[in-house]
Amino acid sequence: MAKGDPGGTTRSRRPAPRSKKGAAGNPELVQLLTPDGERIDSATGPDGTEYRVDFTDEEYRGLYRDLVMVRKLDAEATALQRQGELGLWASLLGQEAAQVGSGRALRSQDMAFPTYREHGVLYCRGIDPIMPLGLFRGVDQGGWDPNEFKFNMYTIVIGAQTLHATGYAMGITMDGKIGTDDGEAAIAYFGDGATSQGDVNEAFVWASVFNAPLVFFCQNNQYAISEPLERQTRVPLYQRAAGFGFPGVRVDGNDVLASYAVTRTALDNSRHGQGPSLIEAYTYRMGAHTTSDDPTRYRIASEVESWQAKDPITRVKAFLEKQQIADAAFFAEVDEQARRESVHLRERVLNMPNPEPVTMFDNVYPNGSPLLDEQRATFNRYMESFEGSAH
Amino acid sequence: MAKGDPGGTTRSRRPAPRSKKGAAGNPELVQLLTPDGERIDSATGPDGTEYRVDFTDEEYRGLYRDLVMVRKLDAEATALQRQGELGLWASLLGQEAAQVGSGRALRSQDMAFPTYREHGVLYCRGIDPIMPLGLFRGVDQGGWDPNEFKFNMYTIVIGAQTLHATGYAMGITMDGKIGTDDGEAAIAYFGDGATSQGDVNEAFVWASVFNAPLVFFCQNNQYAISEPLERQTRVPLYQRAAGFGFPGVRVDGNDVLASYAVTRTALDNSRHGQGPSLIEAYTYRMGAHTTSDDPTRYRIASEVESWQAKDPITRVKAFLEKQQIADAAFFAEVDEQARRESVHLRERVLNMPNPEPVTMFDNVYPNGSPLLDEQRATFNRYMESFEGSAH
Amino acid sequence: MATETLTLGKALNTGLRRALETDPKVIIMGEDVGKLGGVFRITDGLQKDFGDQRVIDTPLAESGIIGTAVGLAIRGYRPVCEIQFDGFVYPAYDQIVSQVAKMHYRSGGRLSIPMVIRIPFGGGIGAVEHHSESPEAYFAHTAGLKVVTCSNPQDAYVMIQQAIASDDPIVFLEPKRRYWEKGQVDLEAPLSEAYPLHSARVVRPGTDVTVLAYGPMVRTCLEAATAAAEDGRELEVIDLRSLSPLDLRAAYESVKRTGRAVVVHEAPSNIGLGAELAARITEECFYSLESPVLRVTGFDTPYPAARVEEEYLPDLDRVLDAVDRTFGW
Amino acid sequence: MATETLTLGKALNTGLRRALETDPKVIIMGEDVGKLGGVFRITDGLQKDFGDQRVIDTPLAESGIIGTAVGLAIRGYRPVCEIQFDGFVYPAYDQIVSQVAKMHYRSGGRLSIPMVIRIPFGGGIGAVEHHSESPEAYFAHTAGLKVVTCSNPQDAYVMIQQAIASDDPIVFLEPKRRYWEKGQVDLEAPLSEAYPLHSARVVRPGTDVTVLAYGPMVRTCLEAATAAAEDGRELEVIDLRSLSPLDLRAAYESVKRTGRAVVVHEAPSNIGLGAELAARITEECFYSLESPVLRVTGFDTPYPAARVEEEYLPDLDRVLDAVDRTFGW
Ligand SMILES: Cc1ncc(C[n+]2csc(CCOP(=O)(O)OP(=O)(O)O)c2C)c(N)n1
Ligand SMILES: Cc1ncc(C[n+]2csc(CCOP(=O)(O)OP(=O)(O)O)c2C)c(N)n1
Ligand SMILES: [Mg+2]
Ligand SMILES: [Mg+2]
Repeated sequence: MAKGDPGGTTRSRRPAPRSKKGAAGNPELVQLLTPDGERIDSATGPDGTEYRVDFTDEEYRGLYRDLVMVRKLDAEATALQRQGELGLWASLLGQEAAQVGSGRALRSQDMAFPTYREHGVLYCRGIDPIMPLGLFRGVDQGGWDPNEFKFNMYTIVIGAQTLHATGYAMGITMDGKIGTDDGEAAIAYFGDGATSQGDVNEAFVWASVFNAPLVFFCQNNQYAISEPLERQTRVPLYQRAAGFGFPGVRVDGNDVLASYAVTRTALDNSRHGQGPSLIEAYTYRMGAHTTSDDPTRYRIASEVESWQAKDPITRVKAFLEKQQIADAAFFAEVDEQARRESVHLRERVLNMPNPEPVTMFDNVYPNGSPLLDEQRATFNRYMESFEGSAH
Repeated sequence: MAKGDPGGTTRSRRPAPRSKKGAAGNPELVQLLTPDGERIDSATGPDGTEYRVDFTDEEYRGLYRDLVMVRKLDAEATALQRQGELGLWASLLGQEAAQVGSGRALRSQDMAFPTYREHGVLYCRGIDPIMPLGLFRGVDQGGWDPNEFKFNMYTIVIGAQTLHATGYAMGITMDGKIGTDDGEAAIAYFGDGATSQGDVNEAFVWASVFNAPLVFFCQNNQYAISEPLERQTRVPLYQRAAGFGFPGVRVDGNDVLASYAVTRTALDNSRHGQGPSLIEAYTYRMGAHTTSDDPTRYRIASEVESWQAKDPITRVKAFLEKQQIADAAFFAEVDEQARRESVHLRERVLNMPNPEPVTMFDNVYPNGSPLLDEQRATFNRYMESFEGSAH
Repeated sequence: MATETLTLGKALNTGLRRALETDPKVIIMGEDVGKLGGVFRITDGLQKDFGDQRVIDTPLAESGIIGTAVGLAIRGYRPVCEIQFDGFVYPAYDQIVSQVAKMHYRSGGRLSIPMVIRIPFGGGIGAVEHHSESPEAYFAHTAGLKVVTCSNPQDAYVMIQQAIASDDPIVFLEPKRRYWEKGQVDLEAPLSEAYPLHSARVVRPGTDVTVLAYGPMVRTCLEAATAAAEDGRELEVIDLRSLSPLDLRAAYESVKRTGRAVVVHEAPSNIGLGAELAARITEECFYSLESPVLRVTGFDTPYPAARVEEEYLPDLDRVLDAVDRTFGW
Repeated sequence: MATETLTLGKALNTGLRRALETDPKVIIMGEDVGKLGGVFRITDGLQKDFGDQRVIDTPLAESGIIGTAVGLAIRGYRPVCEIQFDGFVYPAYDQIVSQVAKMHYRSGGRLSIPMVIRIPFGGGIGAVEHHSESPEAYFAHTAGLKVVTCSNPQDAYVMIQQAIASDDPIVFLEPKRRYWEKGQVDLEAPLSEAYPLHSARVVRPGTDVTVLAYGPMVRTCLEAATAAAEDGRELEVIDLRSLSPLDLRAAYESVKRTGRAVVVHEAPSNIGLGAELAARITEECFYSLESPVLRVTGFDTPYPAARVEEEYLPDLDRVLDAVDRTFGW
């Protein structure tokens, strides 16, 4: 699927098979595609909102392609880290559906504020997937232009970006860019652990008070490094929103359709002036927190296995097969594309040049600083003193 | 009323006159005494909890005495500030019932964490009311022993004390001091403005996760300096609690009986192991934020007048009169006591000695520091150099 | 030159007004900056005239103020954030040092955060705790931030506008005890021709000792210089104005002439600005110094109760005492 | 003396274990300190052996960690708080500087906060942003806090116990890139007879130049001293250990002999520890100095991308270069 608006076209659509009724679903968890690949026609959120999607076959296939691509590129990054080519990698394994679903739900004018794990959203925004690898390789601190792609820099300090997103969204209102279909919205990504940070709760306050066009998208992957959800809350996270005065909904974060539907609705509500909302995408971090982490110290294999049965990609594949939206040739072609792009990614990473040391003095201030000019000059003289020496 | 536990004795009690049924009351605002001095038998909170009080006549009179005393002493402090004897004063005018009600609801083993405005709670804890005047006069930064009186130091940095209270309450649990009638609980005071601070929301997270025996007591006096409540929230503050996983209740903060009942119940729940809760005492700051403030810049006289009709003392007096619990002699005697004690307060403030300048080097570290020893010595030599000089 | 007599506070207010007029992207945000005009009235009347979309009363949360201002800056605004008192900036410290200070660097220069963080700072007004602090070292030590302070109405008026016009994130420290002091302000001179924001200025020439100060201590040092002159000693007083980056060209030149230097600030001594000034001046003027650079500062205690702040804060006598000591070395 | 070979990380772990055994009021709290044993495994095995009431995995909120620890301290506990990385301490900055640092003072000595805040600090491990910072000046400038750091396993083992036993609030900086370095540790010697926590130590005597360092840079300076010795120059290396209060007795004595001093740290230069050391040494040893005190530090930029950190951080060559310059002055 190209960057664009799935669900926004008028081509012939496949109505969702009526295998399950949404009304029968769990209002505590919006789901449109079961782990077995059964489509649910529509699902109702806790406040009565009806969620549904209306995709063409091509769009369904596009979502599948996205999911496979981001998983494969992510796996390649993990491999590169193992081989010493990256300093660290924070894998999205298991969270592809939450990221692709929400990422594709963004309209081109919407602005996203990621953490350090939103490689899937980044991909949906049309950014070259090599970009975050520069940060994790240590050659830069983020390589894309946030304004060009409407995707801010990665933020590692937990929760800080939620306030940036809130301010940005306040700016949308101040610019008068809400109230129509062309209106803008912002989305702030964060994890379950982040909900404990003061900044995130302050963002809730501000977004509410200023009725900011902002979607808080919390990927509850059940862990903050080693700490299980119970260290952050004793009630479902989506319920946090009500006490701040805006709606919250929990979606099956392993269901790309539901993640899309819920995010699209929330963003559209925001752009039309209905203010903020919170989405809790209920998912699971299948891998380690980062490549530095050892999850066997704090969680048991059976838990991981139980979530394997809810894999976000398997269910889409099962659905596409059952509904004959895609055939073996298609799946093979997608795999082949993923393989090709990951090989290409690897080659490019291996060829990433190290920065010139002296560039560390650049971009400290837009207007520069005499202190840095002096330090840069001294540094250059010092480095030159080694030239031609055995050093 | 002496420091102690009203409502905990077995003397003959006056059943509440059945003039109004609580069930008919507003579940969004727990009230046991109307502005006209009508007693409501019992009131129901949003979660169905029944609140009632069961006081002897003496106890009713005691609460009245407390209210009059704290208002009078507060007025004296304001007057002292106007005359230049204090640098600043943060008046509790209008919030007497919330403070006396909650302050008397504390059992002797409970620990309170105030802001800078809880002179009424301080009074109920048996602390000499001159104590906070030292801070506002600038002769010290708080004069009482927090552990002796189970009343922590005043905290000016908005919200910070809510985390201290949470940690303290965690310590209660770790000490095994919950689960019985002798159990301990803590109470954290803060304002409506404070609810926007990250720290307060982090305290909510922690108290919930650790099921801390802690009552969050928010005096919503409608303003944070000049900012009205709408700058902090668009839903009632007590509703914030549910999203963190514990109950919240809004009480008429100008009703000393309801404030007592709600706080007593919440503290007792905590001491019995039922974890934290949030009380929003709905009240009004009748005066300026502090003596430095000019409220005419941001609020209209009619608003203040409408709240005057809900005065926390007038209604108790009306009730005592109507029910013939107290007579004119009693009211005169209380006024006289208040007058006497405020004159006494004034005299003592005027005689408060300034600290010796060199004491500023004391108590920086429990174990001292050579750097400070050096600075102290230098300072002493420097001061001595002026002795006998015209300086 | 059409000058007017303004207090330092009114000069800031007028400078802010001018900035709001000049650039529609400039916004003011903070606690009580609206109807109240701020607790020191520095934003008095601005919300009335520019509306509550340009002068925004915020929720009571400093991290929120700075964090949302970062987002507004990314959106293209130029936020001027008021922190109510020095002692209340710390809840925003993470946003300031990890986000505001680093955004330009982290983004490889793609993002700028043209933010001004206004903080009334320093003591001497008889306030309760947390209302008299001098946190400048915490910011000036942080790469990516610039830090300035003004000592008189004219500078206040010009520097606040320069800071707002600058694309660098700037912590703008306001000497709160000088808010009520009056001076002549030229309201007409074009900003483009003003004395540069990050340059120090010799505010009193002298020959015997170089005295470096900034913000509230400049006046104290000028008074000391007057007193010293009566005793026949000529102090050269330099107003640093920019605390990061420091502009020490005038200081070096001066110390090479005088051979003696005294640095004065309210903040505690240990690892304060004075240390940096002493270290750099010593390095640059090593062979000119007749005595080590001496520091006159607040002591290394928390800010004490108001009734002893006079003894805590550097004053004329302590400055003169240090001057004397440079001669006795 | 029964010594064992331990890594610095394991020495800290053993010291923490000893502290938990010694005093039932000691508790450990932080993110991932339980089952995971902390991201650097410094608390490895402690929750298993002391239970989750003594070794507490906390919600992900640094202000919450420090703020609740203040309350626990008021309740009589002795909290040892782990901050996961240097760059994540700032959300707790308000609680640290306004509450932890001031509580004893504000309460007129009635309350003490015997808290230890452990922070792995410094660079050199190829990490991503926010994981390599040196925030010591932010704390050492703050009256009411003490700040210490260790440079070797023996000190790590002893100092962490001393810090926990002290009633002062102490920021304990752990040189993360030295966690895996091994050394002999005497596990038996009684704490009461140990070298005092707040004293500096000469770790290599020398006659020509005094080199002051702490934490991760001590080893760098010792290596420089070895290299210099080959060229016939004897560096005296002092491990400061305590960054607040500073213990400069040995430094003064040394500089009066050598006439030259070089200060080394990873943190940026501007208003860093080096400035304070230069200022004080100059004041105390004015007539002994043959050259100004020189600083070898990180540059005044945000911590750069990992692939250039080697050039950012002081290394043997830069130390030797500064040593040379003290002779060329
Ligand atoms: C302020 C801050 N504290 C600590 C950390 C270290 N840290 C990095 S990721 C992480 C856990 C985050 O958990 P969560 O928010 O659930 O996101 P996830 O990694 O699971 O996607 C922690 C503690 C940090 N980056 N920032
Ligand atoms: C962190 C912090 N920021 C700002 C202030 C300045 N300030 C003092 S009181 C106050 C308003 C507090 O409002 P609220 O919490 O409603 O309490 P109230 O004064 O109404 O009792 C403000 C902004 C402060 N003390 N601390
Ligand atoms: Mg998580
Ligand atoms: Mg209020």
